[in-house]
Amino acid sequence: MQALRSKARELLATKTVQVIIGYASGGGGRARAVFVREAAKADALVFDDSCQQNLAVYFSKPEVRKLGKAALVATPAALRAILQLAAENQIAEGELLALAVGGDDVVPLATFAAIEAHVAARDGDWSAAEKEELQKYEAMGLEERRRFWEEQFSRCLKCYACRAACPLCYCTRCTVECNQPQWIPVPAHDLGNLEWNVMRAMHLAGRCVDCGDCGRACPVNIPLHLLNRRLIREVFTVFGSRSGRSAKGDNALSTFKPNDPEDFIQ
Amino acid sequence: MKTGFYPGCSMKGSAREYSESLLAVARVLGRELPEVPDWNCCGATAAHNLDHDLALALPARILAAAEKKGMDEVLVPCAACYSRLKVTRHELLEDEKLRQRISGLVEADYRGSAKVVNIIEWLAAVPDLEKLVKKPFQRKVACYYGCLLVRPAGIVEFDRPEEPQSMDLLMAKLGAKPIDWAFKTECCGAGFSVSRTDLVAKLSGLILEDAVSRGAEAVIVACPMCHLNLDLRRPNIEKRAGKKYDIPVIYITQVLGLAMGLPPKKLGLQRHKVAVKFAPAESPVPGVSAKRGA
Amino acid sequence: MNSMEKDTRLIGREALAKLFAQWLGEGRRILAPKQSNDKVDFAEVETPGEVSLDPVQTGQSPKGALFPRVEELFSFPSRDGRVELRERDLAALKPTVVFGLRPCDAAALAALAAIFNWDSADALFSARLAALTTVGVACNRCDEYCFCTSLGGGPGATTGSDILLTDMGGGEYLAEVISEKGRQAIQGAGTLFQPALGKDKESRLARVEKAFDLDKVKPALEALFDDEAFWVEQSLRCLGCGACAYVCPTCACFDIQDENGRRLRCWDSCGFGLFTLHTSGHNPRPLQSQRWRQRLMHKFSYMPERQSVLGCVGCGRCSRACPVDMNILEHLRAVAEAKP
Amino acid sequence: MARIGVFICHCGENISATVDVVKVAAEAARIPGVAHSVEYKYMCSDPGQQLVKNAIKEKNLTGVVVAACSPRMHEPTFRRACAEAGLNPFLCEMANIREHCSWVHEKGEATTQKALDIVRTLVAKVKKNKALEPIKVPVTKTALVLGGGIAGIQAALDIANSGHKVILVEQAPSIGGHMSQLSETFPTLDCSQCILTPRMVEVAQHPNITLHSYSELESLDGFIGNFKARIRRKARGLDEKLCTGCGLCMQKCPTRKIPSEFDAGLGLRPAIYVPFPQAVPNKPVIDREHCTYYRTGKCRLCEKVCPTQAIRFGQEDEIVEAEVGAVVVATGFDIKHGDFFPEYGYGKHQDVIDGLQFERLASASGPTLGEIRRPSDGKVPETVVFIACAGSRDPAKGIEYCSKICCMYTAKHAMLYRHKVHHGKPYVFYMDIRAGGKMYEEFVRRAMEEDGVQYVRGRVSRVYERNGRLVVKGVDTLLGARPLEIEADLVVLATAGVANAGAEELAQKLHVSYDAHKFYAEAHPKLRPVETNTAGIFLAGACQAPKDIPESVAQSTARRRRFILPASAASSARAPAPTRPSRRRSSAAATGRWSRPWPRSTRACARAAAPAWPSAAPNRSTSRASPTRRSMPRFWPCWNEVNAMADFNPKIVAFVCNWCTYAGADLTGTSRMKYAPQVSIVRFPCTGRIDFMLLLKAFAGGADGIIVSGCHPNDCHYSSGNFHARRRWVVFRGLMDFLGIDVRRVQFSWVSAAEGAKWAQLVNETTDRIRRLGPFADYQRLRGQGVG
Repeated sequence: MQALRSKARELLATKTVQVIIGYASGGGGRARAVFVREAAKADALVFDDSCQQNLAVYFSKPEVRKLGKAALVATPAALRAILQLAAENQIAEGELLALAVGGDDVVPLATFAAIEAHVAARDGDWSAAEKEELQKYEAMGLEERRRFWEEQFSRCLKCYACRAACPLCYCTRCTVECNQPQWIPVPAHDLGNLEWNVMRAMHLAGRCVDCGDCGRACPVNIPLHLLNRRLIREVFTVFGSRSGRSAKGDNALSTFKPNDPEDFIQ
Repeated sequence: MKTGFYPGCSMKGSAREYSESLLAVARVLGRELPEVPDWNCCGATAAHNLDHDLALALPARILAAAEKKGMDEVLVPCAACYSRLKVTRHELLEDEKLRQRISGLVEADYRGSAKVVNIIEWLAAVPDLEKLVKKPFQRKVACYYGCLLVRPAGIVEFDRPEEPQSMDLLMAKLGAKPIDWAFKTECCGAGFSVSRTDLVAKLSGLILEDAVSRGAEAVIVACPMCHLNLDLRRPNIEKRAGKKYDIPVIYITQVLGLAMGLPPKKLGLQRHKVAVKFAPAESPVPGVSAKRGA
Repeated sequence: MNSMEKDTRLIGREALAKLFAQWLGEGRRILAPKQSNDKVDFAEVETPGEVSLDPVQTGQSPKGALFPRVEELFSFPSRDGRVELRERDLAALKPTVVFGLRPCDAAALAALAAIFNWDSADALFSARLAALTTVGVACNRCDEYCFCTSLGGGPGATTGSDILLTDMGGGEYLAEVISEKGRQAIQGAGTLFQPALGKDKESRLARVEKAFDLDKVKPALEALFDDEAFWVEQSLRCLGCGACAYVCPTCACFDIQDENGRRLRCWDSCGFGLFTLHTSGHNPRPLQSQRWRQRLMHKFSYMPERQSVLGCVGCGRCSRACPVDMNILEHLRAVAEAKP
Repeated sequence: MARIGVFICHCGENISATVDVVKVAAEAARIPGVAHSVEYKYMCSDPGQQLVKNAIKEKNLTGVVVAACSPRMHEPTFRRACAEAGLNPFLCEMANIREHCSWVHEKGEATTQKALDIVRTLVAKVKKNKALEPIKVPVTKTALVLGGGIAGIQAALDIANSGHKVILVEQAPSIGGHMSQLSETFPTLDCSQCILTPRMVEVAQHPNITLHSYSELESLDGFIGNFKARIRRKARGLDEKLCTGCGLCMQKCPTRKIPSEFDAGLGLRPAIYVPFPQAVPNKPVIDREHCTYYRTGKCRLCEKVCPTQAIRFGQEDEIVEAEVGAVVVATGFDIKHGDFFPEYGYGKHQDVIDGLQFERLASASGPTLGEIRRPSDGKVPETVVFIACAGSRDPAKGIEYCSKICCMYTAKHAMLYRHKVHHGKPYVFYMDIRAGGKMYEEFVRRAMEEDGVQYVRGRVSRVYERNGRLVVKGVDTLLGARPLEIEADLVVLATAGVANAGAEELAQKLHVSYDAHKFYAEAHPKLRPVETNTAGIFLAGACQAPKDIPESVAQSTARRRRFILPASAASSARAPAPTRPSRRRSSAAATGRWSRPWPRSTRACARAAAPAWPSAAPNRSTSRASPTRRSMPRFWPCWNEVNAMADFNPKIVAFVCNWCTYAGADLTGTSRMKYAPQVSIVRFPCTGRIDFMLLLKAFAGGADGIIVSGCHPNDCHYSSGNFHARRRWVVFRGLMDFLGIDVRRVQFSWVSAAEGAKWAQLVNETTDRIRRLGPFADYQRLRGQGVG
């Protein structure tokens, strides 16, 4: 934490960046995002296990962009988000400095290549608990799964916190907001909720960087990240690609191979 | 893979040596060939000329029995039986209503999991067959397929119907030199085997003549009918042609057995009408008299 | 109310169960905080045993009983080119008891009613309100997000409740019957109650400290209106989702949608960028900071001005639900202390 | 308020025999927004069209639905009629109640109901249609002609003579094609080269023609009027500007025993060669596979002898880019080679040859200088057997069609043989004589009657060699079906005409469709026989099907007219077919990626799941809202009523692409194959445009099962839409399963325009499967659930 604070002070003092986007202590033992613009205030920065939010989401917020060049306190998921945003031409090289955190150390990563290398060196499989969580649902029968999700989605408020919290949901006008004709129903009734959640998952397929913020943001605790997880695995096992690993190249669903599997096609 | 064996009538009678040599070879290959339980006549050639249902019911019963026994495939060495079983399988699987009707007739349900294979297919599937060759069969051979092994092409879906190659390839593996000749699939006259022996003599004679004129030392067959016409009817052939042919007619399994170094007697070579003169000298084949003795 | 004597009694847990049974028998449905998965929210219950009063607050407010997430206003089925207009059958609305709402939630009903019945009375809302009886439960605990006392409310406030219960410990509740509706709800159930015998709820109530001076908030907001930097700073980490509005007991923004021959009213939020998007493409509030300002202004300036009621009751739900830990109490403090 | 006119066609009895058209018209009149509904015997006839025109004017119609045949058949007809009556043609839609209904279902109430459903769907669509104006596209007034055979030469000359630029690309070292290999031509027996070579020279010298011989098309992008072609000029190994064509290099080349392609393998050529003396251009190429220098690193003799130092061993392929307005595909055909006829000893016996080889034997410029001598020993054959239909009309060989040219050239061959070998005995084995054409029948008669060619009606079972002669075993079916054996010296097989080996690959580069035999498909077999489905790409000659010379030439000339019409205008008009909804339009579409970096482009994520529209889409036009998406909601209510019927008849929605599966389903109808009537077909430009959400919408609307079908991989009209779709389906299936939705309810398929039978089978199998799965009530119940 001290390393982080002194690095932040240095970056601000030398005017290398204008703002450090990091974590500060928040309410109820939670951490919250903080935007430090003066070296003197760098002591507000913290980093511990409560710091889970993917701060890369703030790159798409105009008010934050206006603050100038930013250094971002980046969890592994945030680093992946940066790479994915770069691959989708949302961040240009040199527009930001990533401060990779983990343990007591802080590693400044100025280029996409450096971020790619950093991510690659620490890339791993899901934890046993994460795998188990997914398997728990897959082990259910089809009907049981259907009922599970019907109940979950019946609680959805359509507050779009999942969308707001997602660093990859950066569209200025979402499909749900296209209303001539109204494509996804606005009302938060059962059908509207199902269609919204299917659409959200589909539009993130091959792009989701697996930070889990959608599930964490949900005020009614729908495990939304599971949908994304399931598709991450599908994309990886079938197409062999994982998003958020490279600042270049196409997403799994905006490209193809002529010999992609098609055993399900008659 | 569980393979069943359907001998049919020939293998138990006129073509005993085909059966003997097959089983001898199978032993060396380490393959078990249990007979299809309670098998019956395949219906060739009489049934399908007279009654379509009967022609399908007889093979259907055999196939159902094999399937019930858990056999994945049924080896049918006789080309006529092979044809009947193969055609039946094809027709039943193409037409669900027909399948149900025939299943009702024989009171046994055939669903298609037991497949039908001929002798060439079965041998071609043996891996590294050439490694078992101890005494290469270094003879020029005419591979004679006859009419039923490769036809009708759309049903048997095996080899090229006009210019088959599978037996030639198999022979080459055993050290033989298959000749290029024109009568591989020409008719031997089997349909007239009893009624018009003169025609058999003519048609089979043409086959022998072409094989001999192209330097073949043996005709290789995979069908008891072919063998019967080319071997047992040899006097008729010679009488009509006005010349002698001493080219022997040997079953594919016998050639394999010889190449494996099995004793000729185990392969039933002594049962042929036309002596196989080049069989290993240490056990001369008695030829005619032996056949009669059997 | 003035003419009425204060009606205070005691009721035990078992008697409460009989009261529930009576309500059900009268054809009412009972909505109460109920544990489902990992959340406690208002849902239909039949016995007090199903009710969970452990958390300081439910995740969502009880406003859905009056203003559902999605409700049909009327329908217009068409057949062979003819369109028929069908009004909603208000008589068919089921009488409802909301049990276990906190005093802040009860106070919120007045704010909701003020909006729906502002210039003209909303028939559907009013019909639902008429069929609603509120049985509040006073707070004996609070958390860091609670600030009802700063807004004139309190953990034992009776405003908005038809009956207010206070857990006196030992399975006993002090019941204050506040309104005529409350009296009707326990009609014929007199034997279930015992005299209060001078028992006092005050000792049982949570201590919610006053956090700021409300009188300063409205003038401060008005003075800060044009201070863009202030609002940007306040809302930097806000992501603009609708979680705060959707859990809020007083937020009443709605959208109208026609769907399959039905006109639906559904929740909306002024926090969404599209909320104010004009057909022309112009958006008077294009930035999140402006929308955050709107949220505070509406609750603490416009509503007191127009409807003479605060748009906030200090329940703290928005702060608890916010994915990025926006804490309305902090913001109000900052407003009250700001020096524009 | 919409005022839609519905016009139901009986199509003689094609529709009215199975569909109660009177009832459909009556029911259609009750659809909201329908102001006029009538039926008529032949809607496409003049009086029929007049009905439409009058109604538009009298009833002040705002839209027209013609319920008749496939839009692929008569959409242009009725749109034109509407335009003539003052209604924007894009407010007219076809309801396909013939190919997709009356022809594929049995007579009955279900079929009538289905026809009505189709009408309802299209009424809903027309209501949402917008008046569109044709899109003006500036035209590059240059034509690209692929293939320098007679068809390509003729097309190039015709277009060039009309004053337009032409780029002619030929893959061989010389233009001329198969015609240059022919000896004489039927039915006049005039010398093929004598009529062809002047035209070849004309091509070379024409100021409007740029010739790229020894070149291939690398890629073609763009759309009508604005194609961009990349042409690979293969390295000849010499500088064409310096080479004078003196031929010294060829004379000195030490590697001389290479079978000549031009002589069909019967003659020999050196490693540096021109295919034939009259080659255009008359510049040799170095055959690097055989050249001693390329094989061993030594020799370079040609370089030494070349008087102009034109040899360039290090030369590399060159890519030439060209902008063209239209493309004429005239890549020709091939004949079946190889071990296709083992029973005839073809490829085994030297003296069993094919028709092209016989042409070379008979040609004065051929390896025998026009003397008929057999390849094995050079003897003049005493008996020659010609076998017609070698492969053609033989389903067992996989070629069901008639190769069309063989009857005539076989008669010609037999005749030429008799003219050159007077005592020779020619036999022709044939199935039927097909000699339709001016002077054709007379020509065959002449062969039989004047030249004494023995015609034997029967098939040959086997040809084998015996004692140096070929034994032809056949049967004479006219003389008592007796087996026949002829001892011949030479056997000539009229092997089947087939598509070129590279036909499929080229079709995929051009995005044109082709049939099961890889022959290119015309836009309409009768009405648009020289166009492909891709606007601006035309067909000429035998790449479409085997054709003789006059037919190829006639078609090439026709093509010129098709080309000149658009080319003579400053711009061409394109139908504004909606292919993408407008909001998806952004600079991203051009690059396949979205715009960078700030502000964020609209709905970038939606494009990730419904990826960028292929930039090479030849038919891409400016955007309009997707009509199919708009017409969805109104489609469903009628279903729910049907659903309530006692017996469970599953409702199945088929989302199909316009180019392959829709056409395939049309073929099912044309072939009168029957399938279950529960399927409703919704037409899309491409499977790449079928949003996964549509599938959910269909389920919510009452569908129990869904079919999604498009072009096979590599066949996509927009080159890669189906590839993108396939990836999305994989992911969507994974998600559906995870959400507890049975993936068996959605059947994905590839059905090409040629697979009418597969379409019927697909529908039937899917219907059966869905029937077993039962109604999708779990999903349909969601509609309306959760409203207070």
